[in-house]
Amino acid sequence: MSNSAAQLAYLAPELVVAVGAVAVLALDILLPERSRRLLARATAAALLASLAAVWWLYAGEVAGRPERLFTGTLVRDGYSLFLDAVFLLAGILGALVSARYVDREGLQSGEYYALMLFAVLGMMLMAVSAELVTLFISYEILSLSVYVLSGIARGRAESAEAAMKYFLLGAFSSGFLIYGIALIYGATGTTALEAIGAAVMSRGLFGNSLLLIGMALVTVGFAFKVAAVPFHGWVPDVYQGAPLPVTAFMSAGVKAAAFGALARVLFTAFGSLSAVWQPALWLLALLTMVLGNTAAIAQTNIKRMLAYSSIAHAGYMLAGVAAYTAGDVALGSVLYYALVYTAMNIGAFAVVLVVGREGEGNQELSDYRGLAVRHPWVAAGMALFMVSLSGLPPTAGFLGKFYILNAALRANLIGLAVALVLASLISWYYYLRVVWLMYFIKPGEAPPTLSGAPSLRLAVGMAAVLVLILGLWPSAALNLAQVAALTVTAGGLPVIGRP
Amino acid sequence: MQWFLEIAWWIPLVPLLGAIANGLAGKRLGKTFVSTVGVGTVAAAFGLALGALAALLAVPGRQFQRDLFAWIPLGSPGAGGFGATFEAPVGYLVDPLAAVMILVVTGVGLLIHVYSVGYMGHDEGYSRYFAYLNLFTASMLLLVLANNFLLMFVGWEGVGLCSYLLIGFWYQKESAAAAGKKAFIVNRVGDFGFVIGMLLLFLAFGTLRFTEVNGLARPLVEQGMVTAGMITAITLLLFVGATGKSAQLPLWVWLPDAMEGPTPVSALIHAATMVTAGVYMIARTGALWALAPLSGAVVAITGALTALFAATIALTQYDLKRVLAYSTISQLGLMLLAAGVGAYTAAIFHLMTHAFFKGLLFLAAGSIMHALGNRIDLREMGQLRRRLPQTFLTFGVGWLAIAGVPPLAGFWSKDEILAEALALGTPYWWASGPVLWGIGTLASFLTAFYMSRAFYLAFFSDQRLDRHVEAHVHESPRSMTRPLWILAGLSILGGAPFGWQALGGGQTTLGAFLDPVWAVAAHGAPEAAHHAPVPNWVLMLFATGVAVVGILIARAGYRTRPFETPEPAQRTLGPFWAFFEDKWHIEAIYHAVFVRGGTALARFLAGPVDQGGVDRAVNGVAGAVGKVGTGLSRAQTGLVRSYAMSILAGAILVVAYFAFR
Amino acid sequence: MVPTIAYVIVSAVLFTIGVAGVLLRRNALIVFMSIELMLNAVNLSLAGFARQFGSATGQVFILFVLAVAAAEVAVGLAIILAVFRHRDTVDVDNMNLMKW
Amino acid sequence: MLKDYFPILVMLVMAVGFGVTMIFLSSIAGRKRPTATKESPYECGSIPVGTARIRFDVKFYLVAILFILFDLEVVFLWPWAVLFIERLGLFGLVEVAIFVGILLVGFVYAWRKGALEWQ
Repeated sequence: MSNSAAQLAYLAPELVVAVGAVAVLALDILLPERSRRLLARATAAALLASLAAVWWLYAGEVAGRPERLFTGTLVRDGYSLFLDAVFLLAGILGALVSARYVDREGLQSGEYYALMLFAVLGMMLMAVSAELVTLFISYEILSLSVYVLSGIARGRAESAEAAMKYFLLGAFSSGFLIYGIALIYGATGTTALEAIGAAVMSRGLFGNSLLLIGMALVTVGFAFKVAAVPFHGWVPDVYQGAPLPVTAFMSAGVKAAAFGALARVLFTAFGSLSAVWQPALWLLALLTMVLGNTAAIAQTNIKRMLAYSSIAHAGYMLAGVAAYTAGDVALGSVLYYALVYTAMNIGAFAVVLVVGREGEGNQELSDYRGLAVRHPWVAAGMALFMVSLSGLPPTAGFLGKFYILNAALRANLIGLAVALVLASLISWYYYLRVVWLMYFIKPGEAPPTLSGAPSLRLAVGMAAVLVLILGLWPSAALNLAQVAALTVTAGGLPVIGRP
Repeated sequence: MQWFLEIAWWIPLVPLLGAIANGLAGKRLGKTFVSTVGVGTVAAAFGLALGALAALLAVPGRQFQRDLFAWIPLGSPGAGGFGATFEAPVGYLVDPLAAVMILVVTGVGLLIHVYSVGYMGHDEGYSRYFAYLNLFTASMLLLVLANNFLLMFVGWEGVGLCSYLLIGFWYQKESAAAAGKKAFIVNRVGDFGFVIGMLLLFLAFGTLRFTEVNGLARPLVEQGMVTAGMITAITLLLFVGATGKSAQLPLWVWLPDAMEGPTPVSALIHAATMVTAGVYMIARTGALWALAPLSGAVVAITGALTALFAATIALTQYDLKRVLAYSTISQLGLMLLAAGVGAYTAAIFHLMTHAFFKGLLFLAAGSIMHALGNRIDLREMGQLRRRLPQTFLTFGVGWLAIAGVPPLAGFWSKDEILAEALALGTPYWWASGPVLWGIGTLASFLTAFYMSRAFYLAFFSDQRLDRHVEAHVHESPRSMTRPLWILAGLSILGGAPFGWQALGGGQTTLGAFLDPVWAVAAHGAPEAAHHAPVPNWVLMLFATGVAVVGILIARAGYRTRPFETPEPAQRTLGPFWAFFEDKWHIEAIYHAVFVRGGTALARFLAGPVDQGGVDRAVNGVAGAVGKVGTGLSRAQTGLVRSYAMSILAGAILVVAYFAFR
Repeated sequence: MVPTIAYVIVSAVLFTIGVAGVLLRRNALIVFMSIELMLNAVNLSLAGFARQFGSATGQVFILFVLAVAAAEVAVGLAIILAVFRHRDTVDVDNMNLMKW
Repeated sequence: MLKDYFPILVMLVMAVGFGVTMIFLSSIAGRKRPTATKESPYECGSIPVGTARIRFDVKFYLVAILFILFDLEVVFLWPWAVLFIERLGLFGLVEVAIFVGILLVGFVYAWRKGALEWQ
């Protein structure tokens, strides 16, 4: 056990966030009322420190060779490092967009930031989990945190209702997930992903109904979290009801975490059963992107529109996972898309926050009329995010979609690729309608005054720069994604635990 | 000299920097700054383009390709189903074709920027305007310099974006906003074709680089790696993209409405440059089209029919800018006709001269609008030659050039198109040489007629100006007239030096410069049967005769007579006039099929749904999708139990599928 | 010795009862209790499997599930209370402030 | 196999039978003279106040929530205790100290936030 302490070094990013979360709680009771603003800074500092730790591990070339920790319950590899970076980005942007909002709406800042950190911690642990029990616990750390976060604006009935819907449905679906895990355990006698994969192969469990049902239920559990149709019902209501910064944070972070875990489970444990799950994901992806995009067109509330849009993007990413046969190209495209989506979606929400008023006001599409005239910068940012979300060049969204298309084509999913293009065409209508409203329509009677918190502007700026960089010079990020994907697909993990 | 090619990537970058500077800081730094940056960057790009051309002449093989950085490095070695790893670089390709294009874009663009300084001088959105215009220039240059499809698509969407922004520039006007929207939606149809075509191309070739696509096309088809049907499918899909951008049948509807934008924009984007992107794209991938005769024939006949169709509409219009818009559609049809039969040099030649004279005509029309306080209706003009002498003279030059009167620029290029169409034709009877030539000639005749009609109605005829307007009529400032004169000079001289050899049937100067582009690409192709059934000078004489007759008929009807309705052409054409004026009922048909049909479909799909609450533009198919969306989101009852039910149903289906597959 | 399949069947039945409860009951608290029933059904099958394999994994898993369930109780009760304060009811069919 | 369960079945039958019989016998044998005291709910001998169907004060929930949480976390101490001597050693001690420390932070947090105050 002496090397247990040494193994902790590999978990530096996670530990930093965990310590940060506890520290924020402690600070909340230690600090006097008026210096609560420090909590936002402490949160950002913890996340930045964690990002530095990720960087440190990258520099130590941990990315290329997976390191199994604590008897194989956790694995530190390029995959988890890349995802950690995505979650931390979501966390940092989320903390930045929260600062002013939390003050203005009078939310409990201690709980708020601590829960945000716990949510990030849950995501990061999901990414490093190499075993289903750990994965389930991480999933619940994340879930419980975001349930509370979405209901933290206790003064608003919508927020409470959102939390309740999210909670009841989330607990319901995590029941499926855990039941699936139990059945998989029953079929293979292990919960370690690698060992499950090995057991399937060595014992020929291809037709074992316990295993297949278990796999189906686990897929359902994650499909709920990624908001795939028909498990998407909660998304519009929760995204609309939750406090705006929370929506921004979870729309990107939770989705990325769920995709990271889903892909790792399917690729590592059930790669040999891909013939079973691939067609199912194919269909889910199709339904998700079509329904998400068509329903988004009918929305008049921008939060709700972005909620449906996030469903659609889940469909695109599902297409990437469904392209399993393309191997690391498929997984890499999903990872890259997760990064891109985090930047552009939180960016878009940040602009919604800039435009928004107290008590979730100013969130109708009509509030964006003529924005370009009075606030060219803000409008330019929003236009950039909308263009990126719609997948037009030269933005990051275009490349992200392009890579997924590439993966789908390589996996010979031509029908899905065409559907993806068609679905994006539909999406252009509602994304660019926002651009349209901002640039081509006369402003309404009451000109929107913007809340100009510097942290909010910083978040918009950061997201915009990222969207451009990831669109124009994607090579670096793309290579990282590719390496990350390879650590999972190239069998970087030798079999551990009982075969 | 080589140095100019090394730094050719600055050509789009400089206007882009100008766009950023103007967009972000223009409002604060004042008009002088905006004008200096706006015009200066385009001038710099023009200088760089000239340098690049000079350098290119010294390069053996006349082709220079450079990858700046690996934009999209893709694929892991050995993985994937296509054998090849794929990469899309950010890189540029300078060859004679690209050189001609960048010169046209920066040259004409520069003049129009200068003109805009005067024309837009009093507009509130001055800096916004120049930011958009610079951004457009940058995107267009990216489009023509890109060395692969993907990067070209970036430019393709970029020019589209700027086009919508500029059509809707005066968004306070409902009609301008609606026009931008229309352009947007129609172009999406074209983009869909383009994207799918690009995907198929990638599937078939494993690369999107122009040089590789052109080089691989014939070997791959000959080895049976790619079927001819695939090539036909790819080219037809790409052509769908071209019809959108170049406003051809059946997607032409957006261009006339695009005239809602400022006039210099119409000149630059909707006449001289962007709309020719479709022609350029076809020329760029010539080797593909050489393998798909059916696609070529479709392009040629579409172009020819569009040319005729748009010309008939043009002759019924009263809005001078709309006359020019339909004329643009018609001329673009001629270019595509040439591209379809494989006469790329002729197509590019006409693209170039058209940029000169159509740019000139639009700017002159803008000058008229400027003088008349934004009035553009031919019925409210007349006798303007005395009040606007410079505009009159320059417009006159443009008129003669487009009508095809020798030795002006338009004559040479139009004649070359018609001669090549007759000589080359396509293997299909419905697009054979004589058919194409006949339709093209008829369109040319109509062009001569309707342009003369517009010219005489504006500058001769009787004086029909509004009393209040009349008092303020003034010639435009020098920043506007100077570009007019330069373009007039180009319209006179810009054709003969490049195409005079056609007189004797020999290879033209431009041909000698451009032809190698396609010679390399079509290497190994069977020599096209280039037989001239009729000596070229006979055709030229005939074409001149057609133009002159057209002009003379219009002169008889409109020059001296006071204007009255029904006007002479209307009396002659009888019921046809109304038919043409209503755009052959096509827009009505579109409206019935897509807008009303879409709405009906939506009603059917969405069922008894209340109409209130949702502020939704019922815009044809988009509206239909919107209705479907509304219908779908009605399933979003907000009730936890229904969501749980949906989750359970999904779970049961997934489990059932996994377990009992 | 009871065969493992018996545990699995009973646990499946319990799970189904839980699912049915979620779908059929309107009181949020009872819906929540049904979810807890689902979790405990899982625990039963875990216990069965753990006994079959003689491994500790399943038992440890049960402990974790219990802990998670407790945390869910805490969070769930707090959320349901928050809703009750706004709406004076915990009927889930009344929770439709947001829809479409 | 089912034979193993026979005693349980017997036990079940006896338990149910006894209960049913007793209730049945008392209902036919006993005299019914209800008074207010007899009708009132039985609460461990103390006198019930008001109706049983009242809304409980939120404070009860709060305490219950806290109780459940801290009660259940103890579950994790048990496997640790079982393995502590043989397997875990000093590292295990540090680990559990951290675990309890985190719980402590939570406890102090709840305390300082006033969750334990009855007012």
